[in-house]
Amino acid sequence: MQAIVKKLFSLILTVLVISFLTFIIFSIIPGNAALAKLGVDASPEQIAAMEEKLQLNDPVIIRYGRWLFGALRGDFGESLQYSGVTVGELLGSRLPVTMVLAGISFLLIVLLSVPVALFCVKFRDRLPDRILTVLGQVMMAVPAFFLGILITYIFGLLLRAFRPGAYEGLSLRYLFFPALSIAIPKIAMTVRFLKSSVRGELSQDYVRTARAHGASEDQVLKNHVLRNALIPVITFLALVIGEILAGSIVAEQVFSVPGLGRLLITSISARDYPVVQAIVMYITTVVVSLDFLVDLLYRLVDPRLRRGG
Amino acid sequence: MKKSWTFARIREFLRLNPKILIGLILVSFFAVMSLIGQFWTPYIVTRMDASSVSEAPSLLHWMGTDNFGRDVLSRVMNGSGITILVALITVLIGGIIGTMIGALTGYFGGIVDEIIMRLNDILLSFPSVLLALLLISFLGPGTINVVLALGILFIPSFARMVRSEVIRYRDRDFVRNARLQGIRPLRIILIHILPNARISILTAAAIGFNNAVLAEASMSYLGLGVQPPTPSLGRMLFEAQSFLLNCPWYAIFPGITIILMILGAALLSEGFKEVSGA
Amino acid sequence: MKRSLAILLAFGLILSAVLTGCASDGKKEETGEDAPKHTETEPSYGGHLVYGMTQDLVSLDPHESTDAGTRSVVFNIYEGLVKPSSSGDLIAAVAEDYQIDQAGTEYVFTLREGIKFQNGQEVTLKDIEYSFNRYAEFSGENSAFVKSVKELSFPDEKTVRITLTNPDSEFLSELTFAIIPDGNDPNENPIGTGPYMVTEYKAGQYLDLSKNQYYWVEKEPYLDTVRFKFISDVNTAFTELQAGTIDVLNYLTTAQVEALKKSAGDEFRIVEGNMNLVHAMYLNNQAGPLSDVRVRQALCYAVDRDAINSFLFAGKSIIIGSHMTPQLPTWYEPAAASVYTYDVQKAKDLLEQAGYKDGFDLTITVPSAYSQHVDTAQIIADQLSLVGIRVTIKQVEWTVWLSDVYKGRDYEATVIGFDGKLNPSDWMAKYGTDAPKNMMNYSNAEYDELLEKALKAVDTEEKASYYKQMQMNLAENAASVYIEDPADFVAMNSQFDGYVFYPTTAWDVSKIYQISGK
Amino acid sequence: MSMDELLRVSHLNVSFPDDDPYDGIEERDTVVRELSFTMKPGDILGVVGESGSGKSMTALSVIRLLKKSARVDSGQILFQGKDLLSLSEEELCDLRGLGISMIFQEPMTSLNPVLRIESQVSEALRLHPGKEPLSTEEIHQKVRKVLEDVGLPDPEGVCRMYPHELSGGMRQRVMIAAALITDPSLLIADEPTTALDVLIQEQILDLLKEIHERTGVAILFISHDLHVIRRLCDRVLVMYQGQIVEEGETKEVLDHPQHEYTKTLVARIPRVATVPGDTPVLEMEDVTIYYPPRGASSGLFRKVKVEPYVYGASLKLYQNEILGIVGGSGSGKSTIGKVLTGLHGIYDGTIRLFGQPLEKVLAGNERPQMIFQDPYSALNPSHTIGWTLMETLRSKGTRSREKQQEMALQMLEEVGLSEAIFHRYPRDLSGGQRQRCCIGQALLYDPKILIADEPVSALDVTVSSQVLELLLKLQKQRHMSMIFVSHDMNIVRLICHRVIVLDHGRIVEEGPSEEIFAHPSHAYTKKLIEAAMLE
Repeated sequence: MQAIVKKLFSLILTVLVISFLTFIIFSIIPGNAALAKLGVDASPEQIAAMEEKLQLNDPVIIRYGRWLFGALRGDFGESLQYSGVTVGELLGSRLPVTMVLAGISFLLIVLLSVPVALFCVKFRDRLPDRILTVLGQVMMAVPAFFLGILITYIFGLLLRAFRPGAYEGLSLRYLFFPALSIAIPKIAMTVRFLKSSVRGELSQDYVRTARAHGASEDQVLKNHVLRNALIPVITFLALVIGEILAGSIVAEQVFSVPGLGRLLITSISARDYPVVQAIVMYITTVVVSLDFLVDLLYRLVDPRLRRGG
Repeated sequence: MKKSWTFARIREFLRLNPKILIGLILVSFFAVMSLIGQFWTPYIVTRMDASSVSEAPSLLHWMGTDNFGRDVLSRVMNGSGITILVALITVLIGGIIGTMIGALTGYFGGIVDEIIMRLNDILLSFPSVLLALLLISFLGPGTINVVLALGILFIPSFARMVRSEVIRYRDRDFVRNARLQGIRPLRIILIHILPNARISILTAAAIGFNNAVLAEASMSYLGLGVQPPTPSLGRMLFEAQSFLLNCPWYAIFPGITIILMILGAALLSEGFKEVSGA
Repeated sequence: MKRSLAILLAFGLILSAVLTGCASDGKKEETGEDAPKHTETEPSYGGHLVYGMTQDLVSLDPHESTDAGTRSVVFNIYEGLVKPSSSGDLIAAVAEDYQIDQAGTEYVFTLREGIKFQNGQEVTLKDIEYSFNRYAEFSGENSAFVKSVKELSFPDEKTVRITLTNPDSEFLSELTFAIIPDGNDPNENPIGTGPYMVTEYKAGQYLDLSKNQYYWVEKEPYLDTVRFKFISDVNTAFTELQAGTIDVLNYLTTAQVEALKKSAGDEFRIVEGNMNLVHAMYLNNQAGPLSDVRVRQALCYAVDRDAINSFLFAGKSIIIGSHMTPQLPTWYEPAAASVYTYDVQKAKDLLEQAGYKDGFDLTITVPSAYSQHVDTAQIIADQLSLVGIRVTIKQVEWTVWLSDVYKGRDYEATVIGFDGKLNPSDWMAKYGTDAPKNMMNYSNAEYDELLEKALKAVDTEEKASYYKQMQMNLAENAASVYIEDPADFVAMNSQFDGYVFYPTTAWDVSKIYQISGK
Repeated sequence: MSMDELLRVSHLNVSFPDDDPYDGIEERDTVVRELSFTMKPGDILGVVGESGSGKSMTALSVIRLLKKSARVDSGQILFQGKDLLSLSEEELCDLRGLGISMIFQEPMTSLNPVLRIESQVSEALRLHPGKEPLSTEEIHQKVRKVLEDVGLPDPEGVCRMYPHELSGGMRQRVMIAAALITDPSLLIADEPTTALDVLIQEQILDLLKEIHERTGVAILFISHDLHVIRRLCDRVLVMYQGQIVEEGETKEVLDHPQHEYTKTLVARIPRVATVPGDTPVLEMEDVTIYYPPRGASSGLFRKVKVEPYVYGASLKLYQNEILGIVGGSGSGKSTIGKVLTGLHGIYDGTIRLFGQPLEKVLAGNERPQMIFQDPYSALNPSHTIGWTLMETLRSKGTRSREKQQEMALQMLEEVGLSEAIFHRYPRDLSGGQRQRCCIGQALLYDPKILIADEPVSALDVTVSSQVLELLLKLQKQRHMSMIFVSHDMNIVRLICHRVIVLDHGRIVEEGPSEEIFAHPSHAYTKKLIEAAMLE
């Protein structure tokens, strides 16, 4: 219980520190929302009026305080770039998209990497393993945006498996492809990690015990090794979720998916700090809570960490 | 019994581990190619030529020319040097600072360790793209600033890795032994503990190198990477995307170079890991 | 990734098109062997069109100052008392007719008979008054608009009279401000008199329009529904065009045009026009070596404008030599384009005279989002290296460009394109010594004097001659390195026709129709 | 072959590829050479030898669990008439756990950490269902029964536990239960007591003996410990470098060794030869030593709560004296050494060295030095032995490199190592050589007090007596006082002048070693001495 309270406390602290840092950075970097909105056609007078309207002239601390006060009551303010749209509305429409996208990517990663890794372990150091290993290396060496472009060209334009840009509603079929572009390098990473984890477990003493009990190679893998090997993979997958979120920024851009990532990039460029604040806080909360979740999961799968008998 | 690195031994060593051999061949090939590319290229790297725009690979231009009539081979030779340089310095900055932080906090522990690691976690949970973006907006664009921003981004993961290594060795008997001989903590960390973490650090550096190459490419996608007309592999790939259908060679050659370079570094690190028995 | 915004805003601002009156000039060309000739196609009614744009919509409020892309879109929703035509004239819109008195200070408009808003409500003088006041408020107390107007009055139920303090032949173009219903907030509920009305707006995603059944132009518009789709990135947009997700896309690169011809020759028609902007390497006239006129002239000699045109626009751009688009022939001075020729030796001589025999270091700041500016900077960098000038290119975010270069004037050189309205002062006033938009820091007494005269002149010919002299002044003093009015390649799905270029910021979808039988 | 033979191994040869990755020469090390022996049902056969003698390889080849890289080059293994070497992997799986079972040295790592005890104990049963598979309930009953048989209290509760919730001895009992649940005819026990505490060792041996008497299972018992072998086995094989050098009745072989190697194996532990002075070099008065607070951050939020390791200990160490500290694991015997060397600083009470407070001594150059249990962990793996030795001199203030090198080489000679060792890395050395290096390193510091924390318990018997001899010799030459921490009563009795017995952090007995061993007064001491099976 105390551990949970402590974790919760540090979660809140982390989110606060990050929101403050983002705020500060945003006030330091050049450019502001008024300029971004008005562009080169506005007179200095109009820019000043807009800055006034968007309350950009107040000191950072006051603006942060105002923002924080609102945020604590669940009011994240209005978007600066889209007049009359609240941050809540924006996030409400974008969040589900990114969640589904991330969900599909995660499923792809988990569903594909476990069998592939086991396959590689079964054929370790033989041809199928080597081919998959090299393939994995190549997949990890392709820059994310380029992989997205390649998938668009191949599946979108050549095979016509989906229509690039024709995203409407929560179309799983459409989201599959950006999810694939996010998942591919992560699958390669996960397979590599799982493989080395399984190999490490295979050299453990308990494997010898199981074999002494008469378990066959497959039974050893299935009944003994996999569960132990998956424990460190939990942490790894939690990290991967963080990276999926980062990856969705690029994928959403390349595939024209109206998700959080695209909104984040747009909002940074437009210096729309209420939106950026909200998204950053969301991402931070997700990442930090994942950390928390991993702790709990560990307790679940690893009896050594359970308290008491 | 004595192991000295005679030529014959190195040969045997390489024969035993094909990963190292292939990795070494790849890495040295690109290292030499890019080194040459800094001093001599078949054509001037940034020279445009309206009379030879978008030519397919030929004897004159082995990798073809781009939409400004620049020789792709020359740009790949020179650009891979820039890419390697960016990646190396990035890893050096992240590696050295991260290692120092991780080693000190790991060895001494306590409240400072707690605070720094908390900060570290915060940085790690911050979306890296966002951080890079903000850092570049803050520092301004340019190759040096890209390297700085990426280097800073790399610090936390190094710090975390080195810290856990140091903690692993901190309570080993040989470190205790050094302590009870009155050796100063800094010397214990630097001379007694860190050499033992070298394989982990090298591996992390190789992975970091690869990530840096990819990160530089992503930065180019954002327009924040190495500034044109200086070529970098990531930037070339980015510029090539409009021409994928018409002139695929803009993308293919830098793409293959990136892949093989990363493959080489990855093989090398895996090979070393295997040989060291880790 | 952050291209997005970039492209969002930058595109619009920068590229935006005040465009060639080419439709009327017969300048519009069509390419693609199989593309049917414009004249041969039969319009049909109904249909749905998706118009791709690589930027976001800034606002649906027509009175707010926004970027060119946004103005191009809202052109279809709102109209003023008058509106620009594709030939570059101002034609009556909400007003049916107008008269200007001899002195040029009194403008009298007659309201169009039976004109209605998109919600079916008739337009009244109250609406005009509300819109007028709202526009004045948004423009600010010191704006030219507010300063010029002496009085707004309504002599009768159908008549609007605007009295000016001084005669101003350019004033009419201000009266394109949108007429909206009394008390209406366009951000909440956008309503105008334009051919299309807003049905749905998803911030950052799309704007859905449907036909205004009360529209006053007979037989227009043709299409039932139109969607403006906001796409984050030029390359993504092009992919969507190829996939058939969008039907129209502006500002294709020559590489994209080539690719399209090769892969899908008869699926698309390419319409060529001009972007109607002054694409130039703008110089900070007070920065280091650039304060010396000889150095600036040397730059003009050293930059090969034709090479840029052929690399980036397949030679289809119009080379210019000063700050005015050729699409406004009344004000344009063609002689400015030939003040400099590409001459490396001359450039070197001038540099030597100025004391920069070994060249100097020059930083060109460009907004990273728009690849054509970055590419132009690359080409210039290569060309300048031949005269010994060592160029560093510094790409910045659009917002940073606005704050550092445009507002802060902290730069040496930048590559960008400026658009303008139909009135010449909108283009040229920014070079006045004290002009708030003078980011070039240009200061020339003769120019200031000419500008003052030009603004006061009532007679078009007299006015034009001042503006032409000003253009020569800019060229001779090499205020910046003017390059071209870039070609605009528009790709359109070949089942549609009727694309019209405007000399101002407008993507007029009311003239676009689905070809009968397709 | 006759039916009363359970196992016949003949002319077995097993080899490994040369495991040195640095010299690429393809050659194989033969680890078992021409091995032959037989076992009858119900036999207990001991195999004794030091590490690397091939005794574990022999056991693993019988159950065919050798690593993939190992290869049986020739020979035959007949189990109940079946040739094990010709069986398929599938047939082997049928045999393992059913006909032949095995238990291992490390009960912690040999159990799967994430599975409950019940499923691990019942595994062999479930893998070999036979003709009439048992129901879940029947299996559960059998598991309970066998857990009860191996002497675990509350078998029902143990069923639901995970390995980490059990103590080492209990885990080994669980291992034995899992091995015996199918009533195998042969149990292979590979050093089953080595990792356990003395007292627990004793219990496990009793258990094995009892099970053997009850079930009549044959046991192939592998150990390096002569006492254990003597205790349990009828017959013994002595292995040396992959070969059997001696074989026969246990008592006969151990009491009258014929082969040279066996003789060194049973060689006597050296005896102490110094006479302690009467000036105390170390005085501890009422010293209570605490655990460090758990988790660095916890101090932030709540008051630091510490538990003592050692309660109110008082002791004295005289010049030239060797003081033994004995006790089971967790008795706190190592902690005292850590405090004296400054490795652990949380304590109450007064400690004086050479008449000065401990802290003052620790700040100077007269610190006590320490020899650790695991000589591999005590040497820095990434530096050469020479560097490590010179580093000690450097820390002591010897500046000149020539001087350092000279002294280091001299010390190598003194501890009985060749000069060539100077350039080697710890991984290239054997356990005994490493421990000699550690001793050399400690002595280069020239300490007045040496703390030896189980210095020979990780070493083979023969090596261990050599290292002890070296320690005693150097102690005599250098007039050092020594604290000798050990769990091995045999050694302590012979080399220590005085002994302190620690139990759960409290000194329960103290006195001259002869007296204590002859007339132990405390029950705990008596148990320890009994368990040590002193001759």
